[in-house]
Amino acid sequence: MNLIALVVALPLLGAFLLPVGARSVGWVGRLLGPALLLLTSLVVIVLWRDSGGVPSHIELGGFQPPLGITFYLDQLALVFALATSLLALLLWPHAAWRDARVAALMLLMVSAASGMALSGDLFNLYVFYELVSVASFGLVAAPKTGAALAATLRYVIISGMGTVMALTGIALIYTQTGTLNLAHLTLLSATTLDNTLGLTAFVLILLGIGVKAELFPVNIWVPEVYATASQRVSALLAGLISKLAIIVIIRLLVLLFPQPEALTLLLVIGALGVLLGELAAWHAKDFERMLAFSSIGQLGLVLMAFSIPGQAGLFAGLAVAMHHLIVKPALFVLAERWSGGFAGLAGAGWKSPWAAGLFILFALSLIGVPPLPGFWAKLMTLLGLLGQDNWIYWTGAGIILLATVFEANYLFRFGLGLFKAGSESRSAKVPVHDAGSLGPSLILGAVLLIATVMITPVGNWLAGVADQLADRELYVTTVLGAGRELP
Amino acid sequence: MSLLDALLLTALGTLIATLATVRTRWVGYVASLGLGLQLLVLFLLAPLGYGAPAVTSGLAWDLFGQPLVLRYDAMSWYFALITLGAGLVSSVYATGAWSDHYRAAGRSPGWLQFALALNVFTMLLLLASGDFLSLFIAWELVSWASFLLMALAAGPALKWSLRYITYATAGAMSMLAALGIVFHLTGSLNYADFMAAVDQWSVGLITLLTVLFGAGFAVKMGILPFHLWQAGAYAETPGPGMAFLGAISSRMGLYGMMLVWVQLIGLIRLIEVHIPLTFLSLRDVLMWIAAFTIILPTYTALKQNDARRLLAWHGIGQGGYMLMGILSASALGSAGGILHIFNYATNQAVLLLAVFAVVYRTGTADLNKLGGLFTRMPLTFVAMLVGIIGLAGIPPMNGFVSKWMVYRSLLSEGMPLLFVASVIGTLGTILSVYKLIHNTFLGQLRLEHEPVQEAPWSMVIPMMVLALIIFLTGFMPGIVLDWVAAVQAAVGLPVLPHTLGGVADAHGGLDMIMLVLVLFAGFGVSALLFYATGRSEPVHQLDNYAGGHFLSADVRYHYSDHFYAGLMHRIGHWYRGSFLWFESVVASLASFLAQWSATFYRLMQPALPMLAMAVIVLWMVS
Amino acid sequence: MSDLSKIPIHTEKHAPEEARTNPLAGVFDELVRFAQSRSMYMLHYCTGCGAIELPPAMTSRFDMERLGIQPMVTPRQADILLVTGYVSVKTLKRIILTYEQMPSPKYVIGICSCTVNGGMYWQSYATAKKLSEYLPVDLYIAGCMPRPEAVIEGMRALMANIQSGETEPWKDYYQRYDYYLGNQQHLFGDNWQTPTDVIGQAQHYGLAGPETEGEHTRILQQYQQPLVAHKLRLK
Amino acid sequence: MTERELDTHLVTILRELESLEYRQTSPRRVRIDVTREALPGLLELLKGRASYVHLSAISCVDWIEDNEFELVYHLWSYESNHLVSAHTRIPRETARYISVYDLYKPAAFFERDIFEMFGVYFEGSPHMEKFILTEWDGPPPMRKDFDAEAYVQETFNWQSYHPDWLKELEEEGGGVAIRPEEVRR
Amino acid sequence: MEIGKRIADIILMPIVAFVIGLFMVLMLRKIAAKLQRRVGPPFFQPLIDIIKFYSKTTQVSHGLLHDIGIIMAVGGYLAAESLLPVPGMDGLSDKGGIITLTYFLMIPSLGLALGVGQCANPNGSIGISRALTAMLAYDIPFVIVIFGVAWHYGTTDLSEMISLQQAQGWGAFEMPLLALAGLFALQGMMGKQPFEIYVAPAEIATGPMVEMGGKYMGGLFVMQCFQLYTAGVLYTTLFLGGGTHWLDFLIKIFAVVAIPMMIAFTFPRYRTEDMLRLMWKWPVLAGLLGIAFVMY
Repeated sequence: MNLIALVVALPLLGAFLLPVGARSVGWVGRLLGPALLLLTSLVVIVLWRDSGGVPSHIELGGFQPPLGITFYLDQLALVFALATSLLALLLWPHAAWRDARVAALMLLMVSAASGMALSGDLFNLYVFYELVSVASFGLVAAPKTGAALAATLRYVIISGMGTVMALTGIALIYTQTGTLNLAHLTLLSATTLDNTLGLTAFVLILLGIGVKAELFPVNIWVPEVYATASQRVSALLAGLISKLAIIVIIRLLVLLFPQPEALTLLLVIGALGVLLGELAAWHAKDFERMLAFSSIGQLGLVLMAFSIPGQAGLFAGLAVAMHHLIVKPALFVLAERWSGGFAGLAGAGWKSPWAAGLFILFALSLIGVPPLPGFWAKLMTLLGLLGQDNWIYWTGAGIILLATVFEANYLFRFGLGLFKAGSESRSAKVPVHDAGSLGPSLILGAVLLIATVMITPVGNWLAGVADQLADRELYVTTVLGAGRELP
Repeated sequence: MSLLDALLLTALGTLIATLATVRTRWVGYVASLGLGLQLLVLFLLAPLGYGAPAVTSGLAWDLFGQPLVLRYDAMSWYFALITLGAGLVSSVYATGAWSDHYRAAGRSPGWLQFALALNVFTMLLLLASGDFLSLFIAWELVSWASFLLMALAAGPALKWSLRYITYATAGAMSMLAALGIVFHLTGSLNYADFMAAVDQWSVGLITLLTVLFGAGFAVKMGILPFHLWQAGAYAETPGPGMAFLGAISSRMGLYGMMLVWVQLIGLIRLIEVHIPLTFLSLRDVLMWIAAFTIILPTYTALKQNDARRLLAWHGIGQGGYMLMGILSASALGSAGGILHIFNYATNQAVLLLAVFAVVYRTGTADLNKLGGLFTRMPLTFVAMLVGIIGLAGIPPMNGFVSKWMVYRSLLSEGMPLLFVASVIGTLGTILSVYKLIHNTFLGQLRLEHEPVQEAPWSMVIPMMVLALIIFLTGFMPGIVLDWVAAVQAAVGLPVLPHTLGGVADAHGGLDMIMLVLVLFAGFGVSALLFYATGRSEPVHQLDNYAGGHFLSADVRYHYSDHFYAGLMHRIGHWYRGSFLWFESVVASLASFLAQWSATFYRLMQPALPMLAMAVIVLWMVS
Repeated sequence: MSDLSKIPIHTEKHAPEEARTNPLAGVFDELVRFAQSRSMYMLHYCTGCGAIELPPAMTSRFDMERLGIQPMVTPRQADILLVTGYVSVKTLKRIILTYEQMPSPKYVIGICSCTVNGGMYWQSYATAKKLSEYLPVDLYIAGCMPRPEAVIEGMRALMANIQSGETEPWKDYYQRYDYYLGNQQHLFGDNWQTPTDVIGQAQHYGLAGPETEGEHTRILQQYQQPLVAHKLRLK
Repeated sequence: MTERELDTHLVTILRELESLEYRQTSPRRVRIDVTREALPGLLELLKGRASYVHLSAISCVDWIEDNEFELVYHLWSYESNHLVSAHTRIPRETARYISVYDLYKPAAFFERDIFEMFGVYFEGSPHMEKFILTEWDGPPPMRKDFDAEAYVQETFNWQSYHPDWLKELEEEGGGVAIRPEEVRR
Repeated sequence: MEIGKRIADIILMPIVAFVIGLFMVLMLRKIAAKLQRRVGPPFFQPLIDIIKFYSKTTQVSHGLLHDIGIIMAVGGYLAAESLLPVPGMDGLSDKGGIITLTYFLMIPSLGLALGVGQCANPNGSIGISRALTAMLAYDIPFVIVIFGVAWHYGTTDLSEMISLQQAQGWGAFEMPLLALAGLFALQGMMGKQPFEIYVAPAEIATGPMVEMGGKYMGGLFVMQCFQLYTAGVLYTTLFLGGGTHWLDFLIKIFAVVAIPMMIAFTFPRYRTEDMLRLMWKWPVLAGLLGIAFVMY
């Protein structure tokens, strides 16, 4: 059972050994990273098969639960751990092959990310979150262009402030409850955290971790960073890391703060994120910024989905999150060759039809055109939102609908621009996609199509994950063992 | 494996076969064969058109707890018949000579056939929708399929198809909102629960649902506030694609309206809903929208100089007739509206095919660059003549029967202003269709059009078949009226007692057989009188009276530009393009918001969000 | 020149008519000639100064409508072409074009002495002197602008001619087209042509005589290929 | 402004032009003979300083004996209701003269007319082409050396009515309307 | 018998219509003459004109469609006559009501329009575009009148209207405003002076008739007779109780037709836009008021 620790430990170890190994033996530096990732994903798959769907938990270092570091392995955590390593493997940056330091940072980020997914301890979560931030600073600054450095500076300032707020939030909780173990906290939360103080703590943590989850007030850094960083890094950040941050928030929300105000807060922030994100994307002038703003919008949508009370909300949120996890990285990979303003890309569709076809597939799924999974996710969200008798939820649904119209317009303005038959489109300088650059997108596109065909099994599996996530007693009993009744 | 499954599977099969052969030369034949097969299967379903109970499909599956049911009733059979008819004709038209011409122009007819087959498949799916979820899914598929068909001809078509898809997504989103509200109220998405629960709902809720569903369908149908995209988008679609779109694609919106407004909500409820401060009921408001939809597009069509634009604008206008007929809720009126769907589909298809035959031969559809093609393209002229007589609603053709019914019902229902409005629409149609046929076929034949030949047989045969259908259903409207009666029964409207010749009514009925016979008797007698009195000698077009002036072939004396100058002097200043202005206001508002939100991300100092957070925290703590 | 009656008036005799092509005319020839004489439509084309006498002839004092004569605007609807006043060479071209556009049986009345022998413009280089060289003229009404009574008298004489039906000069234009074309070419030059295919019409209605084709028509064919109507064709 | 002051006013103005002949032909009419080169100057002077803004006509006289054409410009002043006719002589063979179109727009029509009828070519006149005599390709008909009657006799055989009393008259040299003694030899 | 009677009606009615039409044309020209203090044409002049046109030797045609146009024009009216009930003969009036008749009257104008279009003469095309605009102008008041009348009698069948009027008195007394609007529409339908801009002889050389000679012009003269007859009979059927026996029927239709003829020859010709303004202002107002009275 405790093989799971390897998932975090091995990449960490690799991260530190890599610079040494690379200097002595050339090929070690290049291949160590992907090999480790392959190993960890194998471990997770094996563990998943053994656990057979039942959540379990392990303590590191033999300490009893309320004290030591605990990992909680339910379906959600395992999925995201697997997703982390697989996506990192798929989107291994080109720079990482050459530069040992970038590879080390990548391994560090992967280990911290999977740690965030698995850990059941509040402070532990904070540590892993901090590690991920640091690693992402290094990766974003890798291109060393002026713009990249400036964007990273803003990003560092905002992340710093975010982590400070998260820390104060955690401290507040600690003062109230005296413990940091999530299971123990869930037991105490009913009594101690159910007041405004608890809510403030939640807000602080929300905004702290929200920086990475691109939530409304704190996502100012997103467009600049994604536009200047290398496309694969921004794919990882937008696709993977932001989802993990949201998972952490949701886990806290479900376990510690079941109050309705928290949900409405999430809804409001999500709605503002969607509205501003989509509007800005409609106004964007080049492909990466459009994708950046679109990811802000999509994450706002994820947040609104999670804000639906009860299991339906979790299910809708997970559906939208998983869908975004697949689509956004693929679009960023497309951006590798199609970077820059729209004018330069006029007619690029004729030169690389496969890439254009993929773009249209992903665009359709983002907008929510029926057979594709994007539609089911958005449908569940909307039905959930419209199911509440509260006018805020209905306005939220309205905003989503309005945003979809803008989304359709700007995505297909770009899509049709690809097929503009202008004279300059035939010229040589229009970027062309070859098989190498399309690899990850093709794989993700295939995953999307498979999901479309097997929509019901995937749907039922996701419902199972959502049930597990919503079940607080299951969490407490597995971590603290039976006998501790839940207040 | 019911017949409905067979139909859907053949449609899917045609789609795949067309996709497989998209690069080859005989993709047209494959597509036409497939569509022909589908029509055959539809004929096997024919009892539906004569009152048989609905046929449900075997392959039902449920998603996330919502059962998806596919079933065909008389209404869907009727619409499917028109869809497949229009699809077959367009696909046959697109094979053969036209496809070589299209390929020579540097585009691939294979993708056009594929888009046509895709459109037909998605429309058959839409017609089979048994509950709200499958309705919405199929609706999205239909709008995206027609988007593909519109965007095929790159160039200006891209701009117009983008505009279409923005309107269509907005419409779909309003339908999705309505879907959500229905799900919230009834807990499920199938029709039975909706019809059961609709009684208890408040007036406001029914109006909201009617408006939301209506907006979605109105966008596709091109009803007034949402009609701006249709003319340009249809005009830019390549040849037979436009004939298909013009004939049936926008009528899917009408199918939706009949399904939701008439069958589910029921017109009686629409009549009961009174708009405060006015004496109008909701139905009256919708009828007035239909009335304005008849007048405004028709008089915009009058000013168009491109034949395709002119006919596309008429598509919107005639849609108003159908809506007016159906909303009149009387047996005669609704039968007129439903019959007009069939009639107008045939008229629009034959007119568009004729226009594209002219474009095939002369290279342009601009009415100021054509003229005198009667002697060079007589069969195309006959097709267009039959089409314009049908479109204008003049006796021997089928257009007259449905328009007569709509007028007769408006008259017996006692709605004078609506009656006058629709007559103004008809007169506008007559004026603009004459401009179409005059500028294209009559008048001076230009020098460069002397060597023009008749369109190839692969294009003339579909036109002649359609012209024959128009005349036959005009001569014996009873054929179609049986299907219409079945549709009325299926949708819950009062059924119209009818004979083969038309409508037998004590206070002024209609018997087309006798009237057409008398008409042709009259023509026979006058022909006899004409040909018995001396031989006439055809003279050259330059041997013309021009006040003593010697006409010469190089001087263009064909009157075509600014055709109704007198009328335009009077109503010219009434064209203010207020809808275009309104659309630009909305667009500029949206772009202003977008600009503001973009600057929000660029200029914002990191400190401000922190400040905001601090404020929230303090507010929380206090 | 004391006694005007002694001056003999020049009249020309023409060949007897051939078989008619119009079955209706064959049945009741008499009625048709009566109708043609009783309903003459006058072409509203004022070529010269004499036309000012026509309005009084039409309005209340003299009222031509009593005789069934109405002014018509286009040559297609008209029967009589009134050539009033001096015929300048430029106007003669338009007169010939209008004459050929009129459906036959058509009649020409030369009003005023200028059409007879050039009148007071006999010395002018620009006017055609004798109208009957270029068009078959039925009737002349002399006078340097004859009064309306004279015009109506002329009309009644024409009605009598039609009623009796023995002289039909309009056939002369088809039968001796070469002679007329020769005079016209002499005046307007060899490339003179009108859009009406007179020879085609003559053959179509069986009015062509031996002198229809001649060396003048050969000159015409050099400059103008006959304007044949656009045939309806499917290929 | 009475004739008296007008007369002196004109004289003072015209003093600037040399070789000018000035004669008062009637109370409201003055005739000025001027050389070929001075005429445009005179017109400009009259138009500019003496309000003769209206050029009512240009007429041409064919002095076949002196082998010259005489051009007469009829100018009218609305202010003083007074007419000036400026005469000048141009050689008959060359028959070319400068156009006054830039001073008086109507001159274009008069000059075209004279060009058609007399064959005098005006340089600078906008429409030096046939307008009225489109059908005529003979010599300019108004010239004295063109004998219209002879042309008519030759082109139109219009006299098919040719009784013997007419033939005698013609032997003595007369036509239908001119008695023999009046016939020019 | 019923079929036999109906066929007899269908054959007889056009002939009756043509004869009465001839006399109406004669009356038209006589009124014109008397107004201008002239003697006016002899008695059989309209018939003689038609015979002369048909007996022309050379008939100028501009192609097959030119011939078909004239055939449609005359044939359309022949068929339309069978819809107009006449004393003793009902023809097909029960098969198609007043709306059908309005549309049947459009066939001749469409046929004429096609024929004139084929003549490739600009005057003709301008004439046709003005004729269609004129139709647009006078059809709106005419349609309002139809609605009012049909709503008042509750039927669109003309013969039923006549029987109703016999019972409850003439339509003109019960619907004075509609009768007034009907007169305006009648003036437009006659195609005579105030509203005949499309046949303006001086301006566009009689518009559509510019290339019509011989039997083509003869056909249009026949059409003119039918046009006057139809206008007269339709107005009497709607407002003056229609024909029960021949004498008062003839008096009524000649009186009805005389009024617009009087107006025709005392008024100059309206321009197209002024005709539209006139036709859409007063008759429409009167008609709508009439409907308001009739319905409520």
